[in-house]
Amino acid sequence: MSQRINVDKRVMVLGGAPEAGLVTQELLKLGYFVHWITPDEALPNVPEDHPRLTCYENCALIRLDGHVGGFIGRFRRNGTELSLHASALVVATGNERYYPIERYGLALSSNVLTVPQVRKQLEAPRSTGAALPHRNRRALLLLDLNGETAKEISAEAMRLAIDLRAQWHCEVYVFYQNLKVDTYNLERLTRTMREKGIVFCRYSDPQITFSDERISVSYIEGTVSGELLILPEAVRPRTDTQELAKVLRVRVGEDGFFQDINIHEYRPGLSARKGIFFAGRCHMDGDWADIQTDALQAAANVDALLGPGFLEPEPIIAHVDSTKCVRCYTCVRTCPHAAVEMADYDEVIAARVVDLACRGCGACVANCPVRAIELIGQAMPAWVQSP
Amino acid sequence: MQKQPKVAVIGGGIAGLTAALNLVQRGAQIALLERESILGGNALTVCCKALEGKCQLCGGCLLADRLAAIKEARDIAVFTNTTVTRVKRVGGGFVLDLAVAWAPDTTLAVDAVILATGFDHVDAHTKGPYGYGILPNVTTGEEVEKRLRQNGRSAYESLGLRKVAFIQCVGSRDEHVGRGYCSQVCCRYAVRLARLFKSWYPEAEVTIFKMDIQTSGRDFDPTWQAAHKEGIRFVAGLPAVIRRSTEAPGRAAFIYDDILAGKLAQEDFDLIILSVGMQPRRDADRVADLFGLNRDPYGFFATNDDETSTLIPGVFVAGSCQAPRSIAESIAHAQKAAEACYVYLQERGS
Amino acid sequence: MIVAKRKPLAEIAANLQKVNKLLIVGCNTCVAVCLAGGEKEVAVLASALRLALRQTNPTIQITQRCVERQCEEEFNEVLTEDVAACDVVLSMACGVGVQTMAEQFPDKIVYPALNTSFMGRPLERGVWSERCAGCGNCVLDKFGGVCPIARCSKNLLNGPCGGSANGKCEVDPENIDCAWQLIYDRLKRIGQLDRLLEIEPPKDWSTSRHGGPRKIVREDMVL
Amino acid sequence: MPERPKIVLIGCAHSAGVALEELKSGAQRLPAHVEWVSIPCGGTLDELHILRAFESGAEQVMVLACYDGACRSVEGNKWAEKRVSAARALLEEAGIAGWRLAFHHIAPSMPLDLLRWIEEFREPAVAQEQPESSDREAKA
Repeated sequence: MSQRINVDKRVMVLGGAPEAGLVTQELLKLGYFVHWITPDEALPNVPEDHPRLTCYENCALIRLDGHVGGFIGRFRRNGTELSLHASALVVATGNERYYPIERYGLALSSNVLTVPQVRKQLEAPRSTGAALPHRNRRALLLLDLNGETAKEISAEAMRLAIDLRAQWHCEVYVFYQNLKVDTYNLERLTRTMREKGIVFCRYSDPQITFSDERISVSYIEGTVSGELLILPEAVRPRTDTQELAKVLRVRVGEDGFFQDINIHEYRPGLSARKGIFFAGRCHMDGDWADIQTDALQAAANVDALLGPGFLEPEPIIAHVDSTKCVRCYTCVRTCPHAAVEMADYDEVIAARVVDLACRGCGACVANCPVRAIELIGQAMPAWVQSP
Repeated sequence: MQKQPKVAVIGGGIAGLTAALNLVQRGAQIALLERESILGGNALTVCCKALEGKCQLCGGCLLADRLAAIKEARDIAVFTNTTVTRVKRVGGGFVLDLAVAWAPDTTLAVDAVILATGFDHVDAHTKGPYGYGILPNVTTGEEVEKRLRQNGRSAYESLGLRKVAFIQCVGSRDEHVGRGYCSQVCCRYAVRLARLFKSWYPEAEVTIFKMDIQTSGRDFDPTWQAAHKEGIRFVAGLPAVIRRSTEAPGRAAFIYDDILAGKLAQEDFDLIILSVGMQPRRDADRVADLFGLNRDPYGFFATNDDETSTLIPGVFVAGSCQAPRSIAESIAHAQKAAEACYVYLQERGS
Repeated sequence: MIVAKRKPLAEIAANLQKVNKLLIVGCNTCVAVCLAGGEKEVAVLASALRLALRQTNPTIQITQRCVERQCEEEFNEVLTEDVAACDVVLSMACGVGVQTMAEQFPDKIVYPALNTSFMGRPLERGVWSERCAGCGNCVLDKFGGVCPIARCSKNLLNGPCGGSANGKCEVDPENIDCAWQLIYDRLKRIGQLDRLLEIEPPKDWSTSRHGGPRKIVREDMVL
Repeated sequence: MPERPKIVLIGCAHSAGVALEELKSGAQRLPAHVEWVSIPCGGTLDELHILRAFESGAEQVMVLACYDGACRSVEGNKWAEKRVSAARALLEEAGIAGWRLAFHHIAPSMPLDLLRWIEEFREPAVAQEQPESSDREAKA
């Protein structure tokens, strides 16, 4: 009926987060050709010598042309430019972890450490002796200080507490305001912690004091002092998110993470632009199980779009009469789906709605000052045209 | 061309609809089986909680799109009022005997099955001391959603609400009743409903009695912060018993241990909303037996580490029959299950 | 481009109480691009006028037209019959277009529907800002590409006045940037701050409006 | 029964349209004096649709769009709200009282609210006698 366009099973995965690896592997499994590209130094867990996978490290997207079914990404890599083609694009750039010193108001030192710092010391080779000081210590794990601790980070901190208790025989006190248990097995984890003798202390306004080598934390029922204060890190959007969003013509939410088209809990993973998907931490907050789910559903979304091998326009789409267009750019600036662009028709330059990218919302139609755009497939009552 | 794979999706709630739509887009043929007379499942009773023109992201309306899409989709056969009575493994696939009201002795041969049978709300009667079903002022989150869905804002207009309480973790995080898990959705709906009540009845005092408010999810922290600003009170402490108030017989009262304040307190309320959690569907044992699945210690369908595939090749689970999930999370999980199922079909076909 | 805005409906309607046949003519050039007088605005105005006049002049007949560029007589020739058939022309072009219509159809009453405001550019969708005052003697080379005539409330040529604070102009600190702040920032950026050491002599305004209505004749184009 | 003044409902098919379908499939019906105009998204709404509805004899026009954050095209509902304000300004200039044009946010799960809004949609003087029904979101 309508014009079908055959599309390649070729996808770009942007970003070097672990979830990008999951998306890549899943797409390869489904028979896709994947360009896996990251601006970072290296990619994690690259499958070896896969015939349908090409990897690009240190490779930054500088421009994106085309639309769903035919994106052309222009990248800069080691001073040279390269172009890559793909039918769809998955953004899985991850987030950034940091030590929120302003929020916590506590400087790190030899006995004030972050969760990953302690983890790293525990996992250091035995010969370095990095883990030794932690044996038989009294460790104070302080969650939710001046704000909420994210779920994934909370879960990591809790697992660290168990290891400190079980393997290094520490006395562990967990100070918290709202314990994060809303992943299926986390409540069980807190049970395990209690069984192993980890003490939970709820606080509302903690006083943290340092004297000699000891640190004291006050909570509702009293004060505990110990030799080690452990603080979780926090997450924030990667610094390149805004810039990347501008190139991709997708949206960033108020909190600086990528914004799904429908912000219902940020899980469906569709960007406002057709053919661009978000996966994992760059658009969501959750623990690793949630992130895995999200990555696989991104692959499922891609395959639902490209799997049939062709794309066709939606039943209602906008269409520009190029002879009426006055090139005011209002539609280009209005389209929430980045589906309108200035195009070179045979004789004139005018706005063009890309059929496959249009979602038929009609914002361009209503805003066009010269009524050069109509919504094909949409019937209005006769009185709208002539009173 | 490869032959079109056939998949039975059992359960027509948000997860089943999502999985069916994803697979049908990828060329599978779907039989969607629903035990009730209409599709939609538990999400049908979720009310809109939008506040001052702004969506509160409860996900309730995500159902509508999918119901509309199912109507238009080719290659999805919908069987309502249908249950599976017997499952036979034939070749690599399954033959399901169906009890269909309008077509007796129906059998269905499929290559794979996705179970999306959903959950039951915890029955608040089982929490006897809370007086649900006895005290007229004690209701559940599920009921409030239903009433708001039915009657909109007018549902509680006539009560003259001055004091409203939400009691969290009713039937969740309680190993003694075999539910040592967080139901994940109750904090979210309670805080959203609390804000809604507060916006409608600004004079009323709205209090949430809780253990730990679950603030995860990118959108939820702002919601929670806003709730504080709007004057919703959070008290760390749950009541043991709810009874009729001695001072005002029209109200219900309880004593609670305010942990943060370190004292016992008693208060009267016009409306007490029990934030009931999720539990495995009442027929989960029967369905597990039919397909030969294990169940986890709490009764949800047990899966492999990927949370979607099961010990039985070709049987996948989606949504909150596997673990408690919100609407958006059920959608994500159902997509993942569809993905696993599709990869399975591909590998088997080749 | 020329930026304009529709007049209040009441002001437009006041002139049309006795009119039987009205011709509304939009223009597809500047005023269409600044969303004031294109086909859409013509239709909206026609509809709003019919509603506004439904009590006092319910039989008014409104014809809607749009031309490519109302300030060119040739483009307006397609309107000849419509103009002949109407009592009044309501022009949704800039002031130039309105006068072109009035000159081209000397027997016809022509009313403006827009207030023509300035020459400017869109800062974003729906926001336009003045950039050129048409002074007839461009000085942008000296000021880093920021015009002190069009963008300084006082047209100052030798630095800011005392009303410049935090980069904003005292005339409307919310909405107007101090042009001299912009000039300084820009010159600094392009390494031409030394240009500010030159003292500008009083400007000769004869090339501007002070010399009376202006006309440009390009001799090689006139035979 | 005297004929009631015509109301034109213009609404997003994803939210208002679904709510309306639910109304029709239930025991409730859309009253006969109501004309429904479905648009694919609030973004499609043009001031002209509203003005022409009044020109064609509607006494009241109600625009329905999704809640902020629930629009499938990100901000179609905001466009609709803007268009309604613009149209209301024009209508008031043209001597048509602003209350004749209402705007509501709606979710698919709100069919009965929709019915209530239609029932309550009348001159404010009448509405003021029932103080409970003043939750109209339309801004003056």
